[in-house]
Amino acid sequence: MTASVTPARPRALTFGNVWISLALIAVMAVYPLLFGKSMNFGVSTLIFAGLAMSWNLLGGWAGQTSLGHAALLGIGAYTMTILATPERVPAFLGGPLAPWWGALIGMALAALLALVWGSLTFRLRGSYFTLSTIAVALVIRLVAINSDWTGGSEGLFMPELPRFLGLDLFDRQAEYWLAFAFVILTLIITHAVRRSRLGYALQAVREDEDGARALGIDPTRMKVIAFVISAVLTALGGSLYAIYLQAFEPHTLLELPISVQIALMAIIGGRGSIQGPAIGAILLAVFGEVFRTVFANANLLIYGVLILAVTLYAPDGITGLFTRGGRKLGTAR
Amino acid sequence: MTRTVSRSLLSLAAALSLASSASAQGTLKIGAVTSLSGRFATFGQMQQAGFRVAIEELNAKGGVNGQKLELLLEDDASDTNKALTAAEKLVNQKVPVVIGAYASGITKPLSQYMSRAKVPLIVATAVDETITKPGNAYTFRVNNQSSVYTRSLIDQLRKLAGLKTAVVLTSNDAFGKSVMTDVTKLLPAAGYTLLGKDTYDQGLTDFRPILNRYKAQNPDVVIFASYEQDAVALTKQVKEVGLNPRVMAGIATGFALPDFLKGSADAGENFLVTMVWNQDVRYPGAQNLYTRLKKALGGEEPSQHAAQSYAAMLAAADAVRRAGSADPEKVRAALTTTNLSTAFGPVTFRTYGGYQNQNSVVGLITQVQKGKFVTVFPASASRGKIILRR
Amino acid sequence: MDSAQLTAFTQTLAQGLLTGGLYALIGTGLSLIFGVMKVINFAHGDFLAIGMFITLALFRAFHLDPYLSLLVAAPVGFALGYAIQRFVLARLGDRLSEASMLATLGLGLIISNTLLLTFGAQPQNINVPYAIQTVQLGGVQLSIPLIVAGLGTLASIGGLNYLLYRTELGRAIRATAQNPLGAELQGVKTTNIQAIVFGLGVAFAAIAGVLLMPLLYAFPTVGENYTTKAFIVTVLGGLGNLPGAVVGGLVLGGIESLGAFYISNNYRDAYGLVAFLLVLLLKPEGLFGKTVKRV
Amino acid sequence: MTLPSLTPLTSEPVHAPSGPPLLEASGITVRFGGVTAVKNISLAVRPGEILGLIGPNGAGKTTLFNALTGFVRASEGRVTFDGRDITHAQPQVRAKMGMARTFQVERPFEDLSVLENVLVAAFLKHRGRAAENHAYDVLERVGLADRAAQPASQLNLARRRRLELAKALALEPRVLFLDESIAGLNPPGQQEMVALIRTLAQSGLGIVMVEHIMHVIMSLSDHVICMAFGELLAEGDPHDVAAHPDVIRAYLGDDHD
Repeated sequence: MTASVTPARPRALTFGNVWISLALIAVMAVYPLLFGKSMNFGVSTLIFAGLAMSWNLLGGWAGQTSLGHAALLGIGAYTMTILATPERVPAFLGGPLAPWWGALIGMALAALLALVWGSLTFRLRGSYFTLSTIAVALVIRLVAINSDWTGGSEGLFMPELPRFLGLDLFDRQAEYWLAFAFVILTLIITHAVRRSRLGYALQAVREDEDGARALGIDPTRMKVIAFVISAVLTALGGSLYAIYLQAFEPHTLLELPISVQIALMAIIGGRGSIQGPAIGAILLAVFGEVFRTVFANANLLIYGVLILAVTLYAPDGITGLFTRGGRKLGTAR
Repeated sequence: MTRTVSRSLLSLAAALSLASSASAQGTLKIGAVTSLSGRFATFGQMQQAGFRVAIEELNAKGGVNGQKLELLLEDDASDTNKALTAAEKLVNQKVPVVIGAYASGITKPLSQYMSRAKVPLIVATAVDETITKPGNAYTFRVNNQSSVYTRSLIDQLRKLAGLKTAVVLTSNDAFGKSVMTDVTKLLPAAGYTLLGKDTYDQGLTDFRPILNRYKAQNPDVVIFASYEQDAVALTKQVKEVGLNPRVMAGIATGFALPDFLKGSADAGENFLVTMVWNQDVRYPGAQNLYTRLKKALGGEEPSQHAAQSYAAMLAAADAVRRAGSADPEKVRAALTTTNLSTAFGPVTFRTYGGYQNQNSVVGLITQVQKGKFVTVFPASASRGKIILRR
Repeated sequence: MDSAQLTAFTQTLAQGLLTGGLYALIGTGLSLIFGVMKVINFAHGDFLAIGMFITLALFRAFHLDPYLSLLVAAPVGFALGYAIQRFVLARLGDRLSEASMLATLGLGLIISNTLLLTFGAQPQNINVPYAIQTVQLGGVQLSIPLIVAGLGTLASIGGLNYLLYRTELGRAIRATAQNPLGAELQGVKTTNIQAIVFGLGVAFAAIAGVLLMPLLYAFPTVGENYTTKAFIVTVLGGLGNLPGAVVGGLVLGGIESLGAFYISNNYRDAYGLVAFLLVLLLKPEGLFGKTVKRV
Repeated sequence: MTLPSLTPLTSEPVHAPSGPPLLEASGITVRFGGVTAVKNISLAVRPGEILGLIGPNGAGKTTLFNALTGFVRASEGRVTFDGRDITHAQPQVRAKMGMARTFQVERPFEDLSVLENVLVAAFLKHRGRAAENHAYDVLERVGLADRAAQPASQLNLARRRRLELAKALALEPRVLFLDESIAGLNPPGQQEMVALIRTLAQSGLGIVMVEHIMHVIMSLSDHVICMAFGELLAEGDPHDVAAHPDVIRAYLGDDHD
């Protein structure tokens, strides 16, 4: 039964389509040159592109649709800001922490929350998990509104921050390149997951949990790992967003529409491809801006029609349209 | 699919790119950001009416420095990110000053951005204390901070004899929180004991349990500060559960809306409502402004937000006139020395009591008498006397 | 003193149960749709808003009493739901349960913004004399619209039960819920049944809208909060379990009302949310649901 | 690809099993509510031994199979593997210990390629490129190497069966559970599968097979268990069991029914 010559072994373990990522990075690098004056639009679009990519590690790869990522975004934002504010930082830390330490601690807290939240709720199938994410995020929102150490419903103001590697954190150009690095980080991690044991285990779990368990894969553990990575990156995005806004409150940062926006960007962009979420975020930001100026009052109406159209006619999202053979990432069956 | 994507990228480029600079084209452009769609659309449209009436009035008198005024109004769709993008677009169009936004949650990040962009921002409606306390050099506020409402109410309550107990229910947003902090701090000093204090979350519509508790406590005074859309439901349920204190008070937002009178009908009778402007207030030109605002709203009753936005536009134009140029830095300097009297009342930006560039607005107290808001306090602006409910 | 406390308790509980009745009505609609088609309708609250605005429009135009506009709102709601399922959601084919979340989110945005463009943004409300009248029931003071809402809920849920368990259509619906393929083999046109069920679900939301109109303002995004409440109610009762949704609604109404009265109103929504989470984690099939296969 | 040479079906057992039993199950009973699907079945598998599990449809073979592989909870009885109690262990734990199974109804990961399907299993014990090479080796053993890049959804029945086997083998198990991996194949396909199973047993793998095709069971099994209505009917050497009157009646029914 031995074949005469060993056939060429096409590699499965590739980093996935790297060319699209490079093109995306090129576009993001060129933006400041063309639209140097429109940095607000640039920074917020990149931050949300990174958030959509982070969301997709759980939503696309593990097939667990979360509508509670605003809470993880909030943990990143609140932790960094509280630890950087002299009056709010806990006494035992002896003085405000630099934003990068604050961000790291925020990421750790988000990881801890994802660990507990995930291991409790991943026993639940599909829509039950989504509903639990809505509830957990709303409880976190209520805590933020009603407690003083989070600034209550008045929220927080960003104190003066030390320079990061010589960059003034409040300069839009610096913020742009930080957000740019954030998107690249999420791209690199997604490519790495694509090539790793975790990536294949997640795809196996998403396709057929029992089939995966027969191959030695613990579905809940894999989903929790995906959730932790997703949470850590989302918290990092939250810290960046806090620096960009410089003032935020529960009613703007922790609401359900923010979680829905992050999820929609990834789904409309295409959960199947590695770069889909980032592309979706950028396109939706562009359409949002065009609709805002062109259609004024009706812009949210057009946004709704766009979402419905994509669901009906582009099941794999916008990127799915281009890569006809694109891998179909449905939710966990 | 790719064709439509590239076409919309082009129209984005047009939208984001530099329109000609503000002053070159013969009209003086004033920027404004408000919520014409989304959750706060009601108030965005009120602001739009106020801006338009002011622009018409100013252009009728020959505009500013020989140039007609043009309003560049951007809709932020009640979304923080869109507000920041809109403001940046206005800054790129070299507007000398920007007015907006409606809600405090959007205005705070906006004021931080505008101070970084070194272009003055005039706030017309957002009441959050922190906007001008500490605030920054580039943020000016025409409308009052939320504590003005509460302090003027408590000053009035202090004068009413024989009232000893009170309860307070507020929304759990920043506005509600600041009312709650002021009430719990100042009411005891005014000789009242606070029997109960509650906050409620957005979307709640059933207040009966709390009102039942208040009814059992039988307070002399009941104070409410609500989300915009809850004022009527709250008032109706007060009548329904039979809560009948000697004084009922509603603080601004939902209660100060003209719809409150229509919506609550006789349930709202002799409610005290705090606001900063009312059509019957004895400020020069107030009635005339009311009719013009009503016309601009197509017959809808204008709220105080329309009058506030009107005054903000006048202050912006006045500053540009005195600065003699559209340079944001000069306009900012001119704003600090503003001393204007308008149909909304006097406008001066002073730094006092921890606030910076804050217009000190007189808090009015009106009472719903026979289905109309009648100004009862302060005496200088009042048209009628307070009637106690029992 | 304790008799006063007793009446306060019964009054708060009664009002809580009546409000809970409305939660149940909305939750039943959502649960019915999920039970038969495994679809979570994220636009459910917006359909409620449609019910409110129909009532408002009829009141403004013909001065029609809100409760009479039930005769218009319910059929319009049903027709709308039927059309949406038949011509929009059905096109999702077997991806229905996966893609329904996204599709209904889009639908919700379309509905709330169409209402914004047609009716404007300001909160509107209708004044009917009985809006604030109350009736004394054994020392407990209850508002008439709230009682009518409770009766409306009983009537609707009773009607639904009659339909499901006493009629041919009802058997077809239950068959489609349990085993769509099996039902298809028995000659049940499941696409038709699914459209009817979605229509019924939307009609229930519209009815709740009509019953709420005398009590509240109507504004385009009023639906948002009711969608979350409907989620909580259906999960408490067990997704797809109709009697469960009714009890879930009453339980939620009671918890919120008593919690606000005795503890504090600050965390009012939290009581419902925590109960929701506990049930999800400990008994996902809901307090009364049939067992759900757990991993 | 050259057609594999046809190996004649010899009747003697493949390979004398050696060493202590690897997998031992004693008194396994499985009840679903009131129904007893499996009642008091015991068995043992030694390295290199092939254990045939036969019985008419509905005899409880697959339920027993699922109980041994952890997909169904055994109501009573005890299962040990390599001396350790795994009665209630999760399937993924058993897979890690060296138990692999195929499914009666193939369940490939539709959207992954053939190679990627096997790679998921290869990752149990290998990392990176080594895992890929291991997966390739297994594909070659089952004769699917040439279809490595093809999506699993495009394979025909025979190749899907081979993919199931390849995924199980990639776990490098010590005991292999085959759930009707030969039924439904055309004769050449059956020949190949039997030959493959034979070489696996010779390499020291313990195998538990559920199968309907009698001559396959007879030619491969060292030991046969026949079940009917959830209970043990007969056990022992394949030929004795085949001749056992109860077994015949269970399969062919009474001549005077």
